[in-house]
Amino acid sequence: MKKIKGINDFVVKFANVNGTGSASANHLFAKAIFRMGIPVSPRNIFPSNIQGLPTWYEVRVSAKGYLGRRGGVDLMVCVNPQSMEKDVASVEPGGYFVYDSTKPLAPHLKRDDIHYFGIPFTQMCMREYPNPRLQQLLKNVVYVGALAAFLDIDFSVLKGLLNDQFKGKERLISSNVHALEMGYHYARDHFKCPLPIRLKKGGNSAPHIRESEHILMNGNTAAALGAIYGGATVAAWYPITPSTSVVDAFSQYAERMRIDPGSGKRNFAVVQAEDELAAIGVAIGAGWNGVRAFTATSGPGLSLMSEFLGLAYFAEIPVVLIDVQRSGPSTGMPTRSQQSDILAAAYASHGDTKQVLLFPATPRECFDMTADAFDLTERLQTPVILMSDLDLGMNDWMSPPLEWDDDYQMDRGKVLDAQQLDEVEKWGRYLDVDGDGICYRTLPGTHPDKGAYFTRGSSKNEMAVYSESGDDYVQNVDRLLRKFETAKKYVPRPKTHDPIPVKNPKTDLKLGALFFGTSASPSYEAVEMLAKEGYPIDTMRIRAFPFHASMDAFIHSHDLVFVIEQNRDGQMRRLIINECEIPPGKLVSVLNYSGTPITARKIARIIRETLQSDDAKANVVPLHSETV
Amino acid sequence: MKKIKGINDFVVKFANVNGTGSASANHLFAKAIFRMGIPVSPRNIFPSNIQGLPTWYEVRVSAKGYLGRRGGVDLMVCVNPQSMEKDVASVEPGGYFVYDSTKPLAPHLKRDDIHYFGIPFTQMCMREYPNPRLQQLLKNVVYVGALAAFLDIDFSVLKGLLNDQFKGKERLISSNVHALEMGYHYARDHFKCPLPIRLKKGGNSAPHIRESEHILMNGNTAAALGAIYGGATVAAWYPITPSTSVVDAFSQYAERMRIDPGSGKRNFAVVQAEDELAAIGVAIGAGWNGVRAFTATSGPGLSLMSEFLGLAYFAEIPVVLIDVQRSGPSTGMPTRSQQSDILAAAYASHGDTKQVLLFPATPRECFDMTADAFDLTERLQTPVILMSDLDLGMNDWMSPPLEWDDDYQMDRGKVLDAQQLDEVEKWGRYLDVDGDGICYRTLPGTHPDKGAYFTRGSSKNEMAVYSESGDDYVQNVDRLLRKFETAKKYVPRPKTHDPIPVKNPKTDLKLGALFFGTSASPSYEAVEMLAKEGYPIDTMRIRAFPFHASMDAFIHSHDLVFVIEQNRDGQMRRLIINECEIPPGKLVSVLNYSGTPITARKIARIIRETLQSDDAKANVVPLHSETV
Amino acid sequence: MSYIKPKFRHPRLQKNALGFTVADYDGAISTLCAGCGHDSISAAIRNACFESAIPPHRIAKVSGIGCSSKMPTYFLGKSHGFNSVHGRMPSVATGASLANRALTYIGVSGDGDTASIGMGQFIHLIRRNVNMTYIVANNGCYGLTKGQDSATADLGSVAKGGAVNPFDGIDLASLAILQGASFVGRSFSGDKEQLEPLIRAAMAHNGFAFIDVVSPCVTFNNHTGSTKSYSNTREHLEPMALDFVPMREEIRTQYAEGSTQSVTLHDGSVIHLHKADSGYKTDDRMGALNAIQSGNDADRILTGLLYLDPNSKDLNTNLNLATRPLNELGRRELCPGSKVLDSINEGLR
Amino acid sequence: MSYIKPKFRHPRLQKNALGFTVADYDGAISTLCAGCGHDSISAAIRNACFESAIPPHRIAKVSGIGCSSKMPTYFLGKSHGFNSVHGRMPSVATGASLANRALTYIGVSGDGDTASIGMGQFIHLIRRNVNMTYIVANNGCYGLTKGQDSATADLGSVAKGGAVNPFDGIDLASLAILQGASFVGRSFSGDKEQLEPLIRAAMAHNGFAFIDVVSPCVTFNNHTGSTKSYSNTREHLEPMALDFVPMREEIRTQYAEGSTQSVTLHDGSVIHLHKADSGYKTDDRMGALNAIQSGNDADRILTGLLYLDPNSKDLNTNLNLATRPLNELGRRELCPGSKVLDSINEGLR
Ligand SMILES: Cc1ncc(C[n+]2csc(CCOP(=O)(O)OP(=O)(O)O)c2C)c(N)n1
Ligand SMILES: Cc1ncc(C[n+]2csc(CCOP(=O)(O)OP(=O)(O)O)c2C)c(N)n1
Ligand code: SF4
Ligand code: SF4
Ligand SMILES: [Mg+2]
Ligand SMILES: [Mg+2]
Repeated sequence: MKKIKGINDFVVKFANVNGTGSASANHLFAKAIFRMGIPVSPRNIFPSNIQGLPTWYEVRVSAKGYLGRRGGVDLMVCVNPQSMEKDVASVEPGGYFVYDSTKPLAPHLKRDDIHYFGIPFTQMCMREYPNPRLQQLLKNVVYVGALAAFLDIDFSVLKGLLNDQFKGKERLISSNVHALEMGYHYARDHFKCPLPIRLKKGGNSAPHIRESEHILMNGNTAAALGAIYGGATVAAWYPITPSTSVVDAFSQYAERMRIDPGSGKRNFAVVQAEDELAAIGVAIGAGWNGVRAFTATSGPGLSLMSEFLGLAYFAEIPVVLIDVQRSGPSTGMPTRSQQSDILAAAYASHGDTKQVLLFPATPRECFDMTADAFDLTERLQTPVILMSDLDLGMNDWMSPPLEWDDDYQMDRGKVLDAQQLDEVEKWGRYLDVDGDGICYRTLPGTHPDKGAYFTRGSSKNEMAVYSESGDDYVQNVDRLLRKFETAKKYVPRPKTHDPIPVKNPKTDLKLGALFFGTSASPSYEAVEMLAKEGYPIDTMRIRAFPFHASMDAFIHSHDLVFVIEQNRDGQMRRLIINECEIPPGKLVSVLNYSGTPITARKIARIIRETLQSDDAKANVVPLHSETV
Repeated sequence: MKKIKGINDFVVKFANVNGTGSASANHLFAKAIFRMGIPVSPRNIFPSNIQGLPTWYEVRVSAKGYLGRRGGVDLMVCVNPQSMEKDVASVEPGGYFVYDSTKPLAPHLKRDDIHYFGIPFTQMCMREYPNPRLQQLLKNVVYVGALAAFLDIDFSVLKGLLNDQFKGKERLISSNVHALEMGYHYARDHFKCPLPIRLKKGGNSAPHIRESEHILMNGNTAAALGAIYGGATVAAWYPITPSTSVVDAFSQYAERMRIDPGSGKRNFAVVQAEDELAAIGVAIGAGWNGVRAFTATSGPGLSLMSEFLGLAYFAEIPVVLIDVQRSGPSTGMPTRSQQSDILAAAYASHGDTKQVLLFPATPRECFDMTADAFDLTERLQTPVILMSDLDLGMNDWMSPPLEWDDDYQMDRGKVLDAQQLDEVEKWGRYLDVDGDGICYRTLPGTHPDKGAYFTRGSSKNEMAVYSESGDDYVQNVDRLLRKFETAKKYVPRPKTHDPIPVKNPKTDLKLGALFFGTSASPSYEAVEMLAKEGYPIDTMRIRAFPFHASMDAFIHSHDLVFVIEQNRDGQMRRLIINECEIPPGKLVSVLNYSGTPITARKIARIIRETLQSDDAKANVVPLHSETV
Repeated sequence: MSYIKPKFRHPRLQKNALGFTVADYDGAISTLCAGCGHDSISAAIRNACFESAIPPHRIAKVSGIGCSSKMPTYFLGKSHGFNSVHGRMPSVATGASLANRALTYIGVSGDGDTASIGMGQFIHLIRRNVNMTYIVANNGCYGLTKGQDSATADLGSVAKGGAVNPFDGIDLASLAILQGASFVGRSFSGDKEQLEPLIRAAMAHNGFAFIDVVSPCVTFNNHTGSTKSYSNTREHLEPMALDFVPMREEIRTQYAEGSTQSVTLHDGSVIHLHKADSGYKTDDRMGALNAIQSGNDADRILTGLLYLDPNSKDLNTNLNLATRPLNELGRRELCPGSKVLDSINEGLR
Repeated sequence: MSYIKPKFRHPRLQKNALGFTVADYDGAISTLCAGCGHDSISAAIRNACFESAIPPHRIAKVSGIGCSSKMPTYFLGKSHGFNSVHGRMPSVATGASLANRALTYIGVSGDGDTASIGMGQFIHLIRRNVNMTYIVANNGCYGLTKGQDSATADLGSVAKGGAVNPFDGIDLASLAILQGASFVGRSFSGDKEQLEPLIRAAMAHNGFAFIDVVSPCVTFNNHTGSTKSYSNTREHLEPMALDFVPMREEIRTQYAEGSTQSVTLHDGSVIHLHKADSGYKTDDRMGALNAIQSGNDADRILTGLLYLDPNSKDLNTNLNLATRPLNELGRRELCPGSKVLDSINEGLR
């Protein structure tokens, strides 16, 4: 029977029941691999429920540093009888299935193309530990021990991690280590270890992995730190998965880093609002009054915020919104990932609006872009929305370490203080003095007689006086368009890389791929796969809306551009067509919207099929051919 | 000095102060012209305030039956000193200015290219009427009397109207008639009447006007009647200009037409909700439970409804929403018109959604489409949004009379009753038995053991069981797309007309124009103007989203298509590009977003300039030329 | 995960007046945490519907979003249900009730769903006196989003992480009474003797019947320091017992002379209240508010039927709605026909 | 359109402790209907700020949408103002107050803005005890959308068209008291003697100060049959007079022995209440609720300072917020710098 082989290159998946403490054991497993210097990307796939339902943890190990999902499972660890049938079925032929053999495996779960390893986890723990909670918790550690044997995990790394985790609690450390060893020895004693898939420290990692120091963290924590470093002082939110941990983390860091050393008082405020309308209302009120304020939410919250987002756009109030996207529409699948709020965010609210969006792809970018978002929102005096998602926000990602330039100066934008107000000749809140669509604002309480004005969501003239004149209205909204143009100068540019050399290209079309956020990693991987197959594809990673001019150029200089994203309707593609005036036929959607992150294999398959289909050949006229 | 001339073809504008009762006098004026059989289109231009601010009433008289705004004013009646300067300035050279000469005209208000007629309205009324309220009210009637002289209004028609209005209140009739006469005689005695612009009964109206019986009514009332005839029984709303009168009218008609004759009880329910979220929630709850329910709102309400619209889309609940659009974003200009909620409505809510939209252009269509909307929403099991606007909803429009087919049967869509449930073999709420994406639903209380299911905004399988499976999710949302395809079969088709013959065309480009709603009338007019100038333009009036295939064909068969609409961002154009996969360069925006309705002159000007610009010539490659 | 299991085999076979067994009122297997108070409320609703012999398919269940709002899936599997959006069930229930006044409506919500995001709709639902039973499974926290304090968390209550709540908790029962709710009860998920008759009475009531049920969250809010834990609630409970006797049914229990007070509902059913010495009057709004407050002052949670207006006029009555459900009306009743339209046209010429 | 005109020339020239004249507290010319109650409230706010000598630029005005919410344009032209969206001013005010605790916040709303669409936010604003003065100009209708009944319209009140309101009106003052507001007053736009000191006291109060002001809508709700008309309100008014004496200012009026009761606010200013025989206690929540209810029962509208917790802890205090306004903090206080980040990175390896 075939055996899947591979050093530092495979997918392990755990099938657990939620609420049984498996998360920390699974994390231990992933982090140990990470500490061995081997690229790893773990993903939690959990139900919208608190206890008792199936939950999975998928760990991809990839020497090349591919952090997106690959697709398929090489080794399954199943300790959940509820899902076992599905779990058995999902293993790749030649793969491995580790299960709790306390009960014998049901005959219908036997496949003859995969390898079974039964370990009586429950029995072992019942024998070993007196209380049921401990039995449940340590069972998870036992299977990690077994995996250490199966995959050759450095045992000292595991111990080191337990030491870090339970610092000072010796009893806990030793019971955990004991559980690890129990699993390890059982596996060693009963099976041939290690398996043909296994780990090797400092093995064959790609240069970009070997050369850079990495951290392992989730995007929500990174965004929270970005808000801390970016100087946010007011956070208002309403709990909603998967954005909840953004403000949780912000609060925790702020409690450590934002306490006034003299008085012990807080240099920040966190308000758990009564709903999302209130959450963004608080942030807007705070932004109006001169602090950096933000809120974090997910789909349903974004919908609820749309009236307020229209106000902030039209009344030009700085506010940052972190949208950690999940599967929509409506309640959808709250614990599954998607990139499906693009249009809802870009055009949030009735009337003519355009909102500034940022698309981070790594925790490092969650950090940088959140911090930047505060500069941007104050510079542009318009909401800035960070478009993260569950996959990025709640899973641990390898990421370059966070960096901070201590010379950073906050860009508070065009705010006049008392002295400037005294000096300025003629001030009007909406006078476009600089021609960039951005006007000078003032804060309440600044000056005894100058600079007071009325902020409103209704139409006004340049002097901020209420006006229903059509001319005033048009002047104002045209200026807002001008400002949106200006925004292009400030938002992060898209990223391109040198093309991958392809020896015998199978096509003479100039191909490109556009993607963003969590679609990026698997897209890069798919492009490499396709390059090997003879399809050279240039890439551009979108990092912000409004789009930079170089994106138009990219599209125009390619015959066919794949837009890779995780929603049903190809929302980013639509936004591009809308805003860049691109012939739609040029842009081909590559979509995944099942709720679990898109895989490199799927991307490659769709692109390959498109290129091989007659349609593509018929419809696309190469730019560089002679026919036109 | 030039004098503007014209029979049945001019624009009269009244400048009043709001809250002074001018509305009914102005209406009397417009209605009299209408009763004389001369096409007329009046428009109220009023502030977002209750009393004391400038308000205007613009009446276009057009023998040809052009009902859109033409642009410019030929005769201004100004009784508001606040706005007089602006009002004087807005008269076309050679035009006429009627003003209250109780106070002499300020010298700076004198133009030497228009004709002044001072009438001491205030003085006359002070002399004539004892109480101040009467003085104020009847002053308005006096100027209508003067206009009767100036423009040759049939006096008996005016009297007839007063008789209708004050039926039974003889005192009121005679005092009004007296006021009319006072104005009439003053004008007759002091000026040469009629003016070179004037009315002529049964004059030179266009055939389509002469041949058809017309009514004069506003779109909101028509929509309300559509809801009555369409069988709506639950209306929930929250007051907001300009949609308020939809439910007001519905209530009033229902009080007359929907009272159970036996018990005197109501066969309908109207709920003034606490806000828009609640309003649509009530309608959704009612729709789920098997009645035809609707809500009406405007921009800010639409934003607030977006979460619920996502629910109704995803949980497939019939509900009708009447969006009477106003100027956005945010509070914007509440009493000004726009067509700027297109994108917000089409993609309402986070996640992947597409909503069915209807675009009425006349009160008759407000009636028909609202009634149809209830069939559509139940047939499609998805929200249907009627996209009206302030101009259509709140102004009186000439319209073909409302018609009803007494053989009409409500299409309640696929709802299984108890007997059908007994007969059906395997029922699952989301089983796509017919392959059209529309499944069979059941209503609460129908059958003792069959057909009960759980409705939810979260993901489920075909049997309506909660599911987080990616496959179930994808199957479900793909089916929703299929359903949206099906919708194309049911929604109203776009309208085309025979092309206008053009003698010596100035272009060999095949030109088209797309428009909808209140942009239609002035667009047709502009196209006629341009045809005379040598530019042949085919037209298509959009009446629904999803778009019908014939629209794709229309666009493909033209070299250049103008998309005429009333918003800043060309939202309909974007929607077309998005959904029809059209090369954007083919579609040229013709926009107006000042809050007052787009004029034929402006449309013609923009199209003319576009066609004359070098850009157009350079960019457009005629389809029928030989070069490709 | 826990399943509402019968304590004895026997009662599950017993039939009610309509011939249904209690199993006919079961729902799907619960996916809530084992021991969650919400499961006891589900059982109480199931039992109440069984006891009151309401045909399951004539009940409609509505809820918002939350662990509590998942409950309707776990009882009455033969009834239609609607999990709407977070905090907005009141409006959905209002619409449903208008569409078909002949069904019995049970709304289930959480303290987050009602007292935070749903506060506005809740108050206006009361104001409209929609004919339904509205149960809040009150655990002082947001269970489904992992335990944040809700707006009903008591001042000084300690969260699992140790944080002390600095805000006053909203007392939904007092609020409902002040806002004019026509039926207000309070109970405890662990007190089925009181909760079941209370639910039966609520369903029989003609108008909005509100029941605030303390329902501990074993996963996030059942520790020492939490004021909504099982132990804290049990310790501070001050229950007023009651019995519900449907119309034309005989009183099964015999009470000590003078210890019982009775209220007759509009449909003829009777509620017996057992608390002789309290002198508690269920029809006195201010009295009820004062009693709740006195309870609070003495650190006691008063439970039972707190307020009842037996003459309550529900929304359907207030709107003078036709007796026949609106969703049964057809073209004949609804569509005025072409003649009427012609005359309307006439008026517009 | 009406302009808040001074009755005498003299007072407009008088200067307050800061040297400002009352004209320094004027706003733009009102565009409300002549005679609208709201204009009197604007004048009262202007006068209160003048009397209390608050520098105009240290006040921030916030409102929602409605005729009432337009008011902030018509007073305090030297203050920043923010007309937000309908019903959501409370959240905007909360954010503003957190951003700069050193300013005085005045929120103006309507009964539609607060009791309908804004109900949820209003209750949570109370719960948070945000340090601001919140005035509802209560006319029982939606003025700006042309006179529909609002949620405070009284049961049985007759609308201009003749329709009788079938719903109970929400009493915002009672609601605020029950929900724990730390300062609750009620007044009448026509009673400037009472309203002005009430506003001054509210501004001096440390926490959420709510004033419900009956403010007749002359255009849509001032007819016979309306319970919020000038005449009806005047007839049923039961005012408790009061005086506000800022810290360190001498009492200017002399009252009959025993007829006055005083409350000292946290900043040392004093409120004198004149109603010898009522025995009304401003620090008794249930007492206040009962008194309001008794008033209602006797068809009297009790006005004055209804409830006050002089020891109120506002949101800033509860959140242990720094004394220095958050909007004055800079990079030094806010940004932990690269070293801290390095150590965080360390923990993530
Ligand atoms: C609009 C919106 N915001 C937030 C959420 C996330 N959410 C789901 S349940 C819940 C709170 C539930 O609390 P509660 O109603 O008390 O129910 P419990 O789980 O405690 O029973 C929240 C905030 C959501 N689903 N929708
Ligand atoms: C979201 C939204 N819904 C509706 C409206 C329309 N609207 C404007 S003011 C108003 C009611 C105002 O009533 P109230 O607050 O009592 O103020 P008043 O005019 O009576 O002073 C409404 C419904 C709006 N502006 N925004
Ligand atoms: S989290 Fe709490 S409320 Fe939710 S099911 Fe578990 S115990 Fe119940
Ligand atoms: S409509 Fe009423 S509330 Fe509005 S300004 Fe006029 S009187 Fe005042
Ligand atoms: Mg809860
Ligand atoms: Mg009002």
